[in-house]
Amino acid sequence: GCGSNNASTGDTPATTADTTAESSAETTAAEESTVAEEAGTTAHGPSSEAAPAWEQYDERIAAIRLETDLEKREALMHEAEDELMSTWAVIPLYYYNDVYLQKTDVEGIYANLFGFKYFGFATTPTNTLALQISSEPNKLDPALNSTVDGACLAILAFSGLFMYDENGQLTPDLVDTYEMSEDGLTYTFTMKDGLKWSDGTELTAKDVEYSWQRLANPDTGADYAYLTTVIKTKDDGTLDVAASEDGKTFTVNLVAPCAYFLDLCAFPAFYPVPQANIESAEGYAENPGAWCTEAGFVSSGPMVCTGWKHNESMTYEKNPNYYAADRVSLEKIEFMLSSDDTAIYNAFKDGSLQFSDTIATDMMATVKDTPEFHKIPTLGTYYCGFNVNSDLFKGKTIQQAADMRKALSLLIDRQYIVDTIAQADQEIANTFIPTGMSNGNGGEFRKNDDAYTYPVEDKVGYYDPELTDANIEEAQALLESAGYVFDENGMLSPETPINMTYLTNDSEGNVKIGEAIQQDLAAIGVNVTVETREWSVFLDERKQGQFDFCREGWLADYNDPINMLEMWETDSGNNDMQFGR
Amino acid sequence: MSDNILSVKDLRTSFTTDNGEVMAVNGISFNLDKGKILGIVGESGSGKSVTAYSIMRILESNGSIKGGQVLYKGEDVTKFSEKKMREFRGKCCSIIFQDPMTSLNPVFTVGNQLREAIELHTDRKGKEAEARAVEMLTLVGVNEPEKRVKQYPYELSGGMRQRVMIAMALACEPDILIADEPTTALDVTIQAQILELMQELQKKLGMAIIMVTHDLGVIADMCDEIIVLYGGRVCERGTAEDIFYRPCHEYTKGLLRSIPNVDRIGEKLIPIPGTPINLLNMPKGCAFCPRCENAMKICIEEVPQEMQMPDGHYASCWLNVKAAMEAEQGGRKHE
Amino acid sequence: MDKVKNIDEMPKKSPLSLQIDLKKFEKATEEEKKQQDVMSESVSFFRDGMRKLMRNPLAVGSIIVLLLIVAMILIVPHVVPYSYSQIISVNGKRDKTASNMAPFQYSDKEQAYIAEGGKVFPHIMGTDEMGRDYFVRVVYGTRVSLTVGVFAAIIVLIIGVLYGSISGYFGGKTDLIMMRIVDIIYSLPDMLMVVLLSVVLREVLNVDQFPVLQKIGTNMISLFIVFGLLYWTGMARLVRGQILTIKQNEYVLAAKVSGAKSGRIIRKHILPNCISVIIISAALQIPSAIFTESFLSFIGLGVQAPMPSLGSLANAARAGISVYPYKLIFPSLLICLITLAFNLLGDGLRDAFDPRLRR
Amino acid sequence: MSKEAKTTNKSEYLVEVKDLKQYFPIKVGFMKTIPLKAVDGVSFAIKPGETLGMVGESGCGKTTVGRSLLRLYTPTGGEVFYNGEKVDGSTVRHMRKEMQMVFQDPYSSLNPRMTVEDIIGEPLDVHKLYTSRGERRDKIINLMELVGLNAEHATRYAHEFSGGQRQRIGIARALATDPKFIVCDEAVSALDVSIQAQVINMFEELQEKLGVAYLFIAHDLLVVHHISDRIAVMYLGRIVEIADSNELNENPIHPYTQSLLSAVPYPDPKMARERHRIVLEGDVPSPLHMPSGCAFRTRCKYATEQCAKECPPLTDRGDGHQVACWNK
Amino acid sequence: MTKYVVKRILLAIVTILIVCGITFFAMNAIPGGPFDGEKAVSPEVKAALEKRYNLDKPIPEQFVIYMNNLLHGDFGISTKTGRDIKTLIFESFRVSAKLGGMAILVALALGLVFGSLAALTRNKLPDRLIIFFSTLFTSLPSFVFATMLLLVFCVQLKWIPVWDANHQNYILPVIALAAYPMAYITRLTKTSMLDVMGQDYVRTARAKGVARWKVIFKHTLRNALIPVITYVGPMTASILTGSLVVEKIFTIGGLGAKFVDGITNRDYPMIMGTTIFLAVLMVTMNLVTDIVYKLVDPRIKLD
Ligand SMILES: Nc1ncnc2c1ncn2[C@@H]1O[C@H](COP(=O)(O)OP(=O)(O)OP(=O)(O)O)[C@@H](O)[C@H]1O
Ligand SMILES: Nc1ncnc2c1ncn2[C@@H]1O[C@H](COP(=O)(O)OP(=O)(O)OP(=O)(O)O)[C@@H](O)[C@H]1O
Ligand SMILES: [Mg+2]
Ligand SMILES: [Mg+2]
Repeated sequence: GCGSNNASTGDTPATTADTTAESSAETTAAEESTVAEEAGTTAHGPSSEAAPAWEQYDERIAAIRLETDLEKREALMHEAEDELMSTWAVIPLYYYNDVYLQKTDVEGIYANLFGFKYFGFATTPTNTLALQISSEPNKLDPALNSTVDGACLAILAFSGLFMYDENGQLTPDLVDTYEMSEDGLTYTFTMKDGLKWSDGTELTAKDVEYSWQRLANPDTGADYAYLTTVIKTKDDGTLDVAASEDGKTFTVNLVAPCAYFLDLCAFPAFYPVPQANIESAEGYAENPGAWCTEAGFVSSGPMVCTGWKHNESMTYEKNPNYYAADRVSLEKIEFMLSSDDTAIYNAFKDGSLQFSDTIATDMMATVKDTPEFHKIPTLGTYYCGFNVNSDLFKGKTIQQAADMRKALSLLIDRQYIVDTIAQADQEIANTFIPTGMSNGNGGEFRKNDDAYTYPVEDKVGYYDPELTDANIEEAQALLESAGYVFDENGMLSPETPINMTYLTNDSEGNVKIGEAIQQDLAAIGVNVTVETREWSVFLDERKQGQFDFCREGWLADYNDPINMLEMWETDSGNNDMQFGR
Repeated sequence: MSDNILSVKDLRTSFTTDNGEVMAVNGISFNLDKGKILGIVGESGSGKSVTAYSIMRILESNGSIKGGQVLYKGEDVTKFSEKKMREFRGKCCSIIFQDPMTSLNPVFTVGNQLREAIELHTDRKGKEAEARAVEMLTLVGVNEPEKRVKQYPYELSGGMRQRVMIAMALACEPDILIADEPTTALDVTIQAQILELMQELQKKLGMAIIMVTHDLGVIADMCDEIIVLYGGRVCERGTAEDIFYRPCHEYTKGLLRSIPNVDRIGEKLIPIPGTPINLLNMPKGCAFCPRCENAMKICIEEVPQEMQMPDGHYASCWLNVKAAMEAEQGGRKHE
Repeated sequence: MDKVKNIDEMPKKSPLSLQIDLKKFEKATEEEKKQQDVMSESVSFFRDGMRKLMRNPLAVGSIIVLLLIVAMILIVPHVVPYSYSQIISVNGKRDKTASNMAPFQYSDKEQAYIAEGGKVFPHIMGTDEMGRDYFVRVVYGTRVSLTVGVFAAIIVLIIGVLYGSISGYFGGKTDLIMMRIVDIIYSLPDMLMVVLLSVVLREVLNVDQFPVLQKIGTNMISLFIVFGLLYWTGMARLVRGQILTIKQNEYVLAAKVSGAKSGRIIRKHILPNCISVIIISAALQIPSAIFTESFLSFIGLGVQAPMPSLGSLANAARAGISVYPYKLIFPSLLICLITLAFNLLGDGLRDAFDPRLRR
Repeated sequence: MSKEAKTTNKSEYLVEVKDLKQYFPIKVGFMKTIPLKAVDGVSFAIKPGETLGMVGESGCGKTTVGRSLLRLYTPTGGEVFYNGEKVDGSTVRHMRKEMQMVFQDPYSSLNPRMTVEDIIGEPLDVHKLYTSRGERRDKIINLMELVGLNAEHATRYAHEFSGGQRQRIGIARALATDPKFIVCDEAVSALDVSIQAQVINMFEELQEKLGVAYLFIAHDLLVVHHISDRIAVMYLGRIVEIADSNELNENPIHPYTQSLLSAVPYPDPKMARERHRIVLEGDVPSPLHMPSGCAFRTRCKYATEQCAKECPPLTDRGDGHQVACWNK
Repeated sequence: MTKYVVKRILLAIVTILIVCGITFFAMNAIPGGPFDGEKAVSPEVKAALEKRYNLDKPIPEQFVIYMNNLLHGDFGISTKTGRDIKTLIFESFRVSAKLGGMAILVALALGLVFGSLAALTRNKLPDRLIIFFSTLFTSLPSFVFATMLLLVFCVQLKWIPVWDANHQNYILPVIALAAYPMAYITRLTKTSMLDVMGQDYVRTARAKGVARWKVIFKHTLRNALIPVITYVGPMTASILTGSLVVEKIFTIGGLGAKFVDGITNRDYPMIMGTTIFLAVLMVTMNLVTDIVYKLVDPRIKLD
């Protein structure tokens, strides 16, 4: 077939003075750090000459953690993001949002910024609700769960100290009132009166204490145990939290003031769980989550799980012992545990379902304009990333490597990806910290203000996310500056080819995005091979850095930029781009 | 002719095959009298079995009777309904097959298969049928019949199985027993046992037997009447003496010459030259003429008609016509 | 009714005989007799089989369908000006309106372009969700699926025949042990092995050195090998069984009496006599490999994107079935046609060539 | 003939079989086998150009004798001499040229995928008996003509021939290496009477022309009698009687031979009716569970206690007429 | 017979042990582990988890521990869901077996009937139709077929709801599951029926005057069953273990998906549990097949 040489032809104009200046400045900075590095022996020096130095970033994150001045903290976080983005190793594509289908006679389902849905307060004409979340949840134990679907189920069956209301605002849940100390380091919660577990036993602050300690204990094996690091620890390694003798109040001591601490209190991992039931469950010794692997476990939320046909369906019924049972009108919820798009869509269409969490992309165009379609923003970014140690950058300077990455980033048609692949009208991204993320000081992080303006001011980000001719020209210029030669058609000359792999897992949408990027880069003659991998293999290879370019995505765990910045620390388990390694 | 129990008239049976229509039986006629043994001989593929199967109407699905009649006590079997046919089979006419190894169903006990035949055609059911089965096995000389009925065919020897077949065929005392090469697959000593048994039973029960075989020895031993087949047609028919001592068809003559004979030890056999006939490639005239030493031009052109010989047996050979004509001419000349 | 004629009556009753030309009663010459006895024209086993095959309308139909499909996958990529991974662009600009078009539909931009006098090759099967020409994708998918099928069958054939013939010919303890190994492989979870092999092979195979292999892609090569390594057991059993029966034939004994060695016996007597059965079952292996590939696509382990296979196309189209049924219908139809054709052809070959069915 | 005269210890016999034993291990149950004594101590000898007939009931070991003789099985015991030379693993390949076999089934003994030319040419190929393709072809045509086949049939496949013709092909194959000895294992049993006569005649003609010796195995006594110079009668793995063909016919001694002869259906109605059949009771016992002593005693009306105790040896009753029986 | 069964079971145990070994080392050889996720788990937690599942020990030792536990009937706990593998497998097997059992019955019954019918009407219209359609059935990938069933009967005709929490409808899954084996059995039955119909003993039965239908059902079918049994044995094993495709499309919690899930999640205990279960089932079915053989055909000697 004929090639896709639709790239802009014509000569590439010289790079603007701006970029040159900027890049030279960066170069010097980089050189400095290289020198510094050579002087002292650091444990994690960049293994590749082209990889950016990373000690400074690690230091910044450490500083952010301890910074008590929230404004300064915000500034530091912007600096960190600047540094991250200046490497051009992280290429944001779009900000996540969440879409679902809901019958028009169903009301009262709402979600928070993390995509956790509150089904408990829904109203339907029949007081029953049939809904679909993706297949079998792994764990219903709020502490052990690590999936969004699991969180929805935890929210339904359990209550936390706080919760979100339908406007997305934090409101007390089990807590009646709370107090924060002046220095912001100590919180004291007073529990509501007459709280009960679903089996009728009393729920007190002691349960909360037990649950938090349980979450933090590595032996529990909770994925979210790390969230407790904001809390001080006692000498024996346990958390510095305490319940009063009467079980009325609960005190927490923090390491540093934490703007999102109450968010954590609304996070399912911190929900109280019934100690007696947990410890009496068969197999508790080997398996702390054994107590809720079947229906009928004790909980504290609006509804209790009464039926669980594994991989088929779950049934939740109203919890009469819920403190706000009068606010719950639903009698019963039935979950379809399916992941088959065809079955789900048709079940929704024929009325077997009133709510469906999954919409196949092929159906998007059809359902988008119906009143049943709902779209909510979530805190997360779909991005892809370069392995900074990849052979792709062999022989380049740090700056040239960054330029190359920037060029490739500029070539991606993000709007096309959103329009034809993701299809849920996501906002295309030009920052790593997504829109809607708080700045840890009551405001929104992604905003130009007096303290900080993004490099591309009018687009509030690091580049123009739209694919424009200017972008393409700039990309070519950048590549030329990195030593690449173009022919008269604006195509990369065969003498200086770029051949790289794009690593993705084998789910359809991700592969398609890979294909779109492949096409985008092919426009100037960059040769991308899309490598699909089975999920676990993908994770493993990505973690090991066995890729040039790969698919990534991050949904925030809590509403603070640090959640997305600390992952790039050299030692972080999520540092897939291999910074500093 | 009141003794006549079965008469076959101009029977024609053909098979449709991949390579065209095969006329396996092409106008066969004969009569069978009560209590007589009729032998059918002929080489492999001459249509002996097909004749037998046509009488019983148990041809394979690609075969059908194209013409002629099979008269059983005056009634035309070829026109029987399926139900009447079932009555006919087993009750009026039974058959024993060549290979006792494969003719019994391997997955049912001997008793089961015997009982099935008995229950189908008599009023004996259950225990009674079982008793009859044992009785029949005793009759055919099977030792320990009570034990045998519980055995599977594969547990019996060949001779034993053939006895079971005979017992099964005779269980409902049919008027006619067709034996399609009943001893070919058996050893000489066992063959003798079976032939002895059949003769004995025939005398005892008085049924008519059609003995199909290619072994002239067996024929000579057993049969009153003989018909000789070649290429789906009758060459010659008559009594055993007629056929063996006064053969009037070139094929019969050749056949008799080609068997080793104790009296002619040391002499060369005189084989019939050529290869057996290919039914797909039938000659226009006499089927035997390509192998016939004395074939005449007319043999190539025309199918010979059956003709009664002076001693009363029948043969279909142009040579006989020629001889008759010559005799007549000679007679005329003499006149 | 009785046609019997009394010899005495005969000359009188049959006026014919009077007219009989006495010349006819002369002895016939050998030549005249010979003319009667012509042997039918010589047919080799192969030609006889082919003749039978050609008389089987289903088999002939299948051959025609397969030939057409092969012609299609060879010709179409040269005729249609789109490539399987190319997103349709008009005037050098990517055409975002061109996604999910019905067969023979043109996008707005294309219509405008046509109005300006430009020429656009029609989208015979429409376009996919990314705005790629679906016809070309289906054609490439067919190419991939067929290749997978054929190569898998060949690999299975080679391993199975080697293993089965060794086991069957030598018999005894060798046979016993080799068949136990087959049992074990048969009981291994093939899914696990597929994942394992495809990962391991990717590391082991260094495709970069072979441009041809690189074009096929590691996933595809590992697919072949996976099929080869997992599904040969059936073939090995079949070959072994065949050889065990053929070994019983007297012609093998005759060759031994002649002094032939094992190698010659296998080559000249055993293999030629089971080769047709083996080839038939290899032909039937093709659809099953295509099936397995499509199943692997279903669970997401198929060929490398953006290279399509029929299975991955069909699987991807399932979600949108109510809106874009054609996206499922085209690849499914092709899978169906190919497997149906191979199955019917295999049946036909079996009827025509399998000596066991000869009557 | 003269070429073969180089053997050192010349013997009057072409083939000599001494106490041949062939046991097959039969699996019974788990890991246990018992020997099936298919041939249990058979001795005989064949002179050049002679025909030894061998008869016996199915399963008595006739085929096994023929095959162990040609070393298609490794014999359990006993020796075979060819021209006075012992046939064993090392000499067998050479012997293969001299000793050949014709099989019973004309259908399964010819490879359906080979042309007649290749089938007959196989022994030539194996023993490299030609120097050029032309010579090979000439030899094949000669052989075909020798057995009365049309040379133009050389390129045809076996399945296109009738049974008799196929058997001729088999014989031509056996003759390809100019053997001096041919085992004919039921070589005519599957053929029609008229064709059988053709083939028997051919065997006789070939013997006259080429001087081959035959071990002629068959169950049809008439045929065996016709073709053989001497006849051996086997019963359950042993020879019970061996004598000149006419002598055996006229003066059978062993009760088994007697009944065998009397049971032969004789193609003459008068004689058949006059004759008295000696019908044996029962079946041949299974070779796995052989009766003690004389194997025939279970069906023998002369059986005595001695028969159960001891197996009778083959004893000469004059003129080379050997019988294994205590009572006769 | 008992001796035979004991011998076979011993052999089976050896086979399964080897399969266990291969699987164990194979699954550990694949990249990725059970506690890897999109987001990395903190090292302490990961260490604790690995300790809990003995993953911190060298692989051969892990294998010994696993086999030892297995001997005590302990299949371990799923690393993904924390559920007991034994309950999990048996629970899903109940579902799969119910579904599969029905499918096998349907496939067998219809396959035998259609196959016999085709054999009886050889080369006539019914035969041609049956053979064509059964070939067609074997020519559609199961996921396409199942999707089409869903679309036609649930969406177009609306006879059955796509999903109902309380009344799992088994009709469509059974059809989807039975289609392929049914078509296969049909074709197999036809060939084997034709084969048997040409046998001498069938002619004997007809000559006895046995009615046509009785000839077919008593004398022919039972003998014709033998090759069918060879196929049905292993097929039963594979159907009883569930089909991923059908379970996924019709939302059924069977065993079929478990294995694939186990692999994708690197849920080692699950992989081992399902592998052993499948192998045992396979071996059992082979044994059962052989015994059924013996029942159907008394000639067959078991050893
Ligand atoms: N089902 C069939 N389909 C086609 N041809 C058949 C069929 N059955 C028999 N024939 C043909 O009919 C001819 C006569 O067969 P038949 O079985 O009657 O021979 P026969 O005289 O019994 O021979 P044999 O001595 O070998 O039993 C043969 O040429 C045979 O090929
Ligand atoms: N390869 C073998 N393995 C085991 N047993 C065998 C083998 N060959 C022959 N036998 C057994 O040895 C005995 C003699 O067989 P053989 O074939 O020599 O008999 P035969 O006299 O040729 O019989 P037939 O007249 O049926 O050909 C039989 O019981 C047979 O079952
Ligand atoms: Mg016959
Ligand atoms: Mg034999």
